[in-house]
Amino acid sequence: MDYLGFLFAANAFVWGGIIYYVFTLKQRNRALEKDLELLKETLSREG
Amino acid sequence: MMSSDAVEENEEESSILVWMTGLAFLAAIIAIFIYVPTERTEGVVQRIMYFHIPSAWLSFFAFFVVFICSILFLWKKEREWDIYAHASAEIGVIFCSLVLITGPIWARPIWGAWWVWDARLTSTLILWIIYVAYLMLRAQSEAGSMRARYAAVLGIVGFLDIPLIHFSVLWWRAFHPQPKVISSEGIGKGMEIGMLATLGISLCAFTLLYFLLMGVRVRQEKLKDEIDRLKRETLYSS
Amino acid sequence: MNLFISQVSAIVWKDFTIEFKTRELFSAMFIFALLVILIFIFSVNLSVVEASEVGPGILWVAFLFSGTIGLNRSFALEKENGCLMALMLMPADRTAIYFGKLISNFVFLTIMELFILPLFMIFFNIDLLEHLFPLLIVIFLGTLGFCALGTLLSSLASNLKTREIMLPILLYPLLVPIVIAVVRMTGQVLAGEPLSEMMNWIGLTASFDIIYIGVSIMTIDHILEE
Amino acid sequence: MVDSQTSQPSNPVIEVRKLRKEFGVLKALDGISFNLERGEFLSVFGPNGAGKTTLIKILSGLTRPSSGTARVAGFEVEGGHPEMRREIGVISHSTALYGDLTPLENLIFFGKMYGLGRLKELALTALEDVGLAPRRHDPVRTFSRGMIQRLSIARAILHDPSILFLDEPFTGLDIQASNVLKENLITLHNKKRTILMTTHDVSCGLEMCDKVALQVMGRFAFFEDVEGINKDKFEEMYFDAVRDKQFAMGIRHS
Repeated sequence: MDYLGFLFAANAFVWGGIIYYVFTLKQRNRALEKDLELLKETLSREG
Repeated sequence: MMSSDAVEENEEESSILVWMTGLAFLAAIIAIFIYVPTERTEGVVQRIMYFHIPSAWLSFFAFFVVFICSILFLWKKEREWDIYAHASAEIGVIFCSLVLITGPIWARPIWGAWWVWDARLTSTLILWIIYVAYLMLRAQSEAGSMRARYAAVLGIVGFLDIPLIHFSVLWWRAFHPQPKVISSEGIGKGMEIGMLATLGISLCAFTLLYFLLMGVRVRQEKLKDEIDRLKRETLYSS
Repeated sequence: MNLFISQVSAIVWKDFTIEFKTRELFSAMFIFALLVILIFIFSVNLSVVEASEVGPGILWVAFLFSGTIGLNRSFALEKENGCLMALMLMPADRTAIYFGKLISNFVFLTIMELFILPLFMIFFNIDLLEHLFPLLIVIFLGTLGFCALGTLLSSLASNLKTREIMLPILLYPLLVPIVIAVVRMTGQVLAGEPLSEMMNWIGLTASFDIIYIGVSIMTIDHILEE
Repeated sequence: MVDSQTSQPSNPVIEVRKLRKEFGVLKALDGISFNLERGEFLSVFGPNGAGKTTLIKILSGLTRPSSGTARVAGFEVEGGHPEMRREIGVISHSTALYGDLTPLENLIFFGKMYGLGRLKELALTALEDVGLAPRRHDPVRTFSRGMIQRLSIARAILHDPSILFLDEPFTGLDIQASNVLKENLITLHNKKRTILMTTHDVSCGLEMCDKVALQVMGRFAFFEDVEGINKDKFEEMYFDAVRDKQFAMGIRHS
């Protein structure tokens, strides 16, 4: 029972890793959507 | 290109997938931390295995997908397969990293050392390097058919190396057997039914997560393509 | 078929003619291999460690490192003035280009290895002559595997901006099976074991050679495409 | 080498139908169609990035088209049939010569790759033709740019191709070298070789050719016989195309 620290560390890495990856995906998605909005705006202004 | 209907349908599908993945992970967490009994010899640390093994399975599966998509790409030359291979390699490397991190954390209390040059560990490490190199190759070259072709060749070459690496590392170590080492097969043998069920749930949850992440990643790449296309068309054709 | 062979030999002839004129590659590879061996000797205390235990590993590390120099040079030469494109315009199967480069890489590396072996014998006080024949078979199999995969990957890396960095990064992890196998076999051969004792390693190395020559034949078309 | 004209299965020699080359978002060619009869000389003008090089790469079998077909000398270019490659010679701005070898060795090597016989004589005559015979034993890297380009022409026509592709051959040449190239081209044209050349140089390109094309954004904006083309008007049109392109690039990068 004295190895709880290891269990905790492993969990932290797994969840931290997955959440971080999902977070970066979200970030990238947001940047792309922003880009798209901007593009559409320019398009409608020109067209 | 995707029509708006297809996008909506995709979103509906993916929201179902999100819920399923979430529920599966909830079930897995309950099973791992509450339901499953603590293993007698290894103690509480053994619970790491319920993440470790699914992550390993997931990364191998992801690399296999890279292999298949690489072959399909070279055959059909469709950008679609290139996107799948790229997304799968990225996810595979993420989970392979998790395997390499959780492994030593488990090994330290059980084997008494962070790292042992055991066959399985060694081959996982080499695998990780191969696919990191794959992603580096992609990052090094500019978007286009060259990048896709080179990556596909590496995806094929890398996967074919796995059995060779496996045997070479296995025989390499067989000459200096380490009495302390318990291969992960050894753990599986004496498993109770409850442990097996927990592992099963966890495997399901991770597999669902893979498909969820793939979906997101692939859609992202396609969106990027779409934006680039729009940029080109609007800015060049005036 | 006749044309195929004459094309392969034309490429080999061309590589050798250039090498005889410049002598750039061979001397660089040889000196580099020698340096690698020296540095390892300085980093390992030979009075504590048995020379025959570390020797095979050091020998192969030297071979692989200097072989990488050769590989890098091999396709850089073709890229220099756009020669590779001219080769691709020839009425030649792309595999002829691959085999031509494979053979010249292989022969360069083998000659370099044969020059290193006597020095290795002297530095490490290991008697190679006793086991020369099995040793040559091991060297042949290992060098062939290294060149089979190395030629494929150097043709690929030659189009990248950072080809000198990327080639080893792509190549070395994939070479792990062959490195382990040849080092093990060399050690066993030098300890006097017959080749029949290590059939599993020979099988592994041979399958590596066959798999990667096969994969190269199938994929070289996709790499040598503009 | 057999006379390549007799083995010609059909006219036209170059037949391009709706040729496209794209990958993901990159669109190099956007539906090009044209025919070229035997012995015709086509000059393709166009700003940088119009896809001229891609066109030549596809026609010479170096790159696969995404869709559409192209037949060169009666062979489908996709897959790069060896017999087709025998019929074509390519001259681009890269010299494709080994600097450490002598001109003679270079020509012999490339001749061997084509499976030519009586190589030494052939190579010597070729060197005579471009006036490099006296220096046949010096390494190529000691040559001047003009000499290298002349040697590169000799290499490209060593196997007596019936079709020639030239990708901006005049870039970086001095007057003397470009005169030699021009003379060579005129001779080849008189010998009824089919020639496709991309260039920036309007006067030089219009002077020699039979047909003119203007390629913009992966399309042929213009494809006509050279007769009846007013040089000044064409020049104006060409510069407009270049300016539009630069304008678009400016927006993209700002």
